[in-house]
Amino acid sequence: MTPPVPSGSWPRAPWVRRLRLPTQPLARHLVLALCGAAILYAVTSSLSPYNDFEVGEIALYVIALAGLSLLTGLNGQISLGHGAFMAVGAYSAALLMTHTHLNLLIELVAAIGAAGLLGLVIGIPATRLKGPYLAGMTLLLALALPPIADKWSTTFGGDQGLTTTVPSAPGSINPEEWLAWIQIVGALITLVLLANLLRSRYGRSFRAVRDDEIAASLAGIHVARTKVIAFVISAACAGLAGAFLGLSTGVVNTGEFPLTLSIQLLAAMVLGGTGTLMGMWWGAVLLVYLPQWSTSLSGDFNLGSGASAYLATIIFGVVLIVVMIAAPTGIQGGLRWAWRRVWSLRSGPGDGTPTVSRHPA
Amino acid sequence: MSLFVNVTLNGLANGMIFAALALALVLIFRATRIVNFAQGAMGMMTTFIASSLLGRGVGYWWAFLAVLVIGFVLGALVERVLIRPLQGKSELNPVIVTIGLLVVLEGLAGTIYGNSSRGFPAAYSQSGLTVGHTKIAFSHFDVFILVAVLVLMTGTLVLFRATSLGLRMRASAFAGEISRLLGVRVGVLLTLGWALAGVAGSLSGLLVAPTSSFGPYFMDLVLVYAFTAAVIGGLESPVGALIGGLITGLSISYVGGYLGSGLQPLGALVLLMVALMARPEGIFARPPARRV
Amino acid sequence: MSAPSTLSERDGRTLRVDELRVGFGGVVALDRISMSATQGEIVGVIGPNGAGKTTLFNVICGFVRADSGVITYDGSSLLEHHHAHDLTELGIARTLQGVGLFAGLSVLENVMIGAQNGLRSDFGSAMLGLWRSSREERRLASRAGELLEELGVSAYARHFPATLPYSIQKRTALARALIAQPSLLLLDEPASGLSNDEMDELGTLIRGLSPRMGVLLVEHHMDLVMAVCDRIVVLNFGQVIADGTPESVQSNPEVATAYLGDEVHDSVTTSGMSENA
Amino acid sequence: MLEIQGLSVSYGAVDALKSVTLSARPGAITAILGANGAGKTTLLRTISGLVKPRAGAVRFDGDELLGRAAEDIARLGVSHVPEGRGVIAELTVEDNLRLATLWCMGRRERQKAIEATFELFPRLSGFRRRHASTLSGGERQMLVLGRALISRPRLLLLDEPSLGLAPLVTAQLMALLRDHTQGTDLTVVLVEQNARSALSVSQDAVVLNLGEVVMSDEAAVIAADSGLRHHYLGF
Repeated sequence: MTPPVPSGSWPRAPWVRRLRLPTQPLARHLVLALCGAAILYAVTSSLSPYNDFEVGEIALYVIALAGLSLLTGLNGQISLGHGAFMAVGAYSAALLMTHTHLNLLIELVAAIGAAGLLGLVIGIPATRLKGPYLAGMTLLLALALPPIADKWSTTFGGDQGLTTTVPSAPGSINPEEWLAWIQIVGALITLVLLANLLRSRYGRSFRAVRDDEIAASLAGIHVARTKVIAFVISAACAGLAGAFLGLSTGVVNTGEFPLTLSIQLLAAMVLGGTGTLMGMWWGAVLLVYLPQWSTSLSGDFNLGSGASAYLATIIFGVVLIVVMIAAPTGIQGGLRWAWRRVWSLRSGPGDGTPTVSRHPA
Repeated sequence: MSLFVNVTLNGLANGMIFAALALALVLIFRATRIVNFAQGAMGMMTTFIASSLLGRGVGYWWAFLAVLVIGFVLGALVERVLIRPLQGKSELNPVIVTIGLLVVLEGLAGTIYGNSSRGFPAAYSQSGLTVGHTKIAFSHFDVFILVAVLVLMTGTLVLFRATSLGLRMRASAFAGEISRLLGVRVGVLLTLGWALAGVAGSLSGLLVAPTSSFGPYFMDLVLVYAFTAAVIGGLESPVGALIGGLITGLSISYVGGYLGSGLQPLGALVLLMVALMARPEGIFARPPARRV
Repeated sequence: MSAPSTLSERDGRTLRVDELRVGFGGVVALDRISMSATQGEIVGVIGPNGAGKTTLFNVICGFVRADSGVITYDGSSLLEHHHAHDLTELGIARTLQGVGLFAGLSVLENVMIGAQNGLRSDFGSAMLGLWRSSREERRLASRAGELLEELGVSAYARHFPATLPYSIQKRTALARALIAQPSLLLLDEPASGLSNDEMDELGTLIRGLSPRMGVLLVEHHMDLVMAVCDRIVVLNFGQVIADGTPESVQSNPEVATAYLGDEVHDSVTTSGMSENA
Repeated sequence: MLEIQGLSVSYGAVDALKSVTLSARPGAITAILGANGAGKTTLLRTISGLVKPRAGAVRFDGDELLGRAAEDIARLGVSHVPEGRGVIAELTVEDNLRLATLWCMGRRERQKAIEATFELFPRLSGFRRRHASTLSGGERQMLVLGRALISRPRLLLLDEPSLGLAPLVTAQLMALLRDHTQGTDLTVVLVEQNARSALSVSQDAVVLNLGEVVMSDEAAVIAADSGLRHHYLGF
């Protein structure tokens, strides 16, 4: 990925200047998360149960995409196999649900841990690999893991898969909204934690290693360790997302985690804006709604039911190609650019106001 | 014992196919430092075209030939339209573009030809040969695979070693800038490398299709096996691709024969990881000089 | 930048290179060279292209393995189990040829990177965004800011390096090395790409470092080397051909020959090429 | 005749060449001297089309070179020997030579040219089928020089041919260059750090400093000027 185009001057709207966010990372990100939570609460409580279900799905994809964005955009490591980490998370949580009666929280932590562990196993050799090699290895990972569940079908439920159970909703809240909220809270917590991390020395080390490994090591950064940490965090995020996906679908089977999922995650991440966290909301919205739009689109053009299943795939593929050749900053980058344009037009040319460092969160 | 013999023979035939696709990856990688993850999907697409031609009554060998030519053109087209604009950008960009091409081609194939897997004819009988009184898991078609891939490999080696075109191609792959200073049109030769890779990829598609569930995704696994093969072979040399192909083919054939076919991709993953841990740039590759 | 309080403890740290030999394939890059640099001393390493200067730096930093010989810093060996990322803990910092800045980090962040090894807060507190972590971050940022101020580039703290004039980038790279308060600084062609005026300023800057740290300076601009160095080591074909004060190096005819070469007399013919090459 | 006017080149924020004007005449060697980083290599790379300049003009025998692709400039008869002995290490000695002739010669003529090169450098003829990677530094320099001359160029650009060579080999190389240029219409631009040996075989010389031409005269005049030593050694 080309490093983000330096922003130069980024004038802010006057009201933004007045509305100061706290500078302490936790406080700052909590405020943002609470604002997000308030908006999402308003959204979910006004929507139908089915739409709530979709909002929950968006939230879970945000988790996976944020992890991927950190890995690829900020640390320069590519993964074509994030679906595999989601599968590990989903199966781990589902196995615990089938065989034990633990708290959902513990099941989620187990999913995060299991996926993180696989991230460690893959991440250690990955430290020695350059782009194409790592891409090939993770591509193979995405194809290699799902058949294992078919091989030991008594444990993993074979084609039927494992069923998951959502904890019953308190009070009169409908189950879809309750699940959506579990997933939204998970997403917001993940984003807050990642945003904190990226504003610390770890975030700086990730980017430094991405830009120049030799200079990073001379600055005292343990390059290999930094890359493994990024990989584990990213895999752990995918694990949590996988566990949530299992909750959404109600059943975990290998059909949920084809290679296409991994590639769609990559496409959504690239389109949202590689290396950003907030841009992942755009990517997740696309992941959830693009298949629906393409179905209705192919209906409009009478392409037949066979075509509709593939139209979304084609669009994702075209998006990957076009974004890479024409606009490597994705939607979030495009919005930032447009925002800057609007305000630099307002404040007039030659406005040399202090520039603002572009934080990734 | 007979299981071992059959599994070995099967691995040999598969290994040759992986070698053909690995050769395609090598041709591109050594000239442009790009792994074309869409190589398998390009082979898938051309095989579907072959299937259409056969459906319209074109003779098998005419279709075979036509598809190799189409593979050549497709390879050149991809290089010119999609890869050339990425020159000078980060090494992750081509990875993502070729992945994008992979899903576009699979989506197109699914849209045009449907998802259900269909049959694809083999050039020769697929029933096992009889040696003495026992039937072995090696058919006339497997012999054809062996011969076809060996012809491809030999052709590539002759091209590289014995022709001035091959000399230009090697020179521009090893030292693009110096070659340009010697009047070599490096840009054209890079396109030619992609085009030849397209031929090798098409051939592998034609050889895989009869023995697999021929559909939009039938080359996915073949591609990652070929990638494993190419990496073991060092991603630089055609001979390495052949050796890597055989190692990979045999390994996953043994995994499939003794542990179950579902574990074959995992076997390949372990093989790839071991190979990469041992020598991150491939077993047969020269160690890279460190630049500071 | 304020002088480190522990100066007296660190006083007299010495880099010693003893009989160091490095070969690439059949080519000998460094042929049993010996030299030293002590804290407070500015030592220039010069020589024509390909003499082995950068190789020497790369061995010290652990990027290139030595065939034989010894390198110690302050008594501890730099050759065994040694990685580049351990250098900062030993008090050694290095700038790279060109600038070696991180394109995706602002100037301020580029400088902060140089000293973040010394931070105490752990992964957990960073992820939770606790005060412990953020307070340390703020202190580091203000230290980096002060250093940029001293080097006269604080106006660019929030810019990204690629958009800035080369001399600003060079200063940022220097600041990144200095913020770790090294006792030995390796400067690899700090003056390349600078104008004459900028080079003079750089010279003053380097001189100002000398009581606090030892400086090893690889540089092609002789005016600068002669003006700032206490001692100069001259390499040619991987060997030390001179080691002494600028004056002694200037009057050494071997040094002039290394740079300017010998005249080709009319008697030299090409027929000898086949035997002697 | 090579004529360069007002040539300026920048790499990002760095000005590598600042309005450089110079010329080189046929049948003579023009030495380009200067300390490392003076812009010598950039100058050659711009002439041969590897670097796009910001401004200026480069004309060779009336043809404007700027804006042409490097391979097209090579086909105009410009041979550029890049820094660091640009042999293609993976090819054999003979293939290295053959590669340079592919665009300009037929099979028979090519074989003759290769034999002629081996006569010029008898030492190489024993290594025909050896990979160039096995050659010593001096042998590699012979190979690149032979490869540059085999296509009978009209303009030869040499970038630090003496780099890393023992003084005697350097002297022989320079003498060969001198003998090869005299009485022909070959234009040679010789970039060197090794100033004394370069000047002793050159007719003209240009000294660059920080991307600017600071001296430009006959080689003998510059050799006698104490300013040269100053530009190199600072004293």
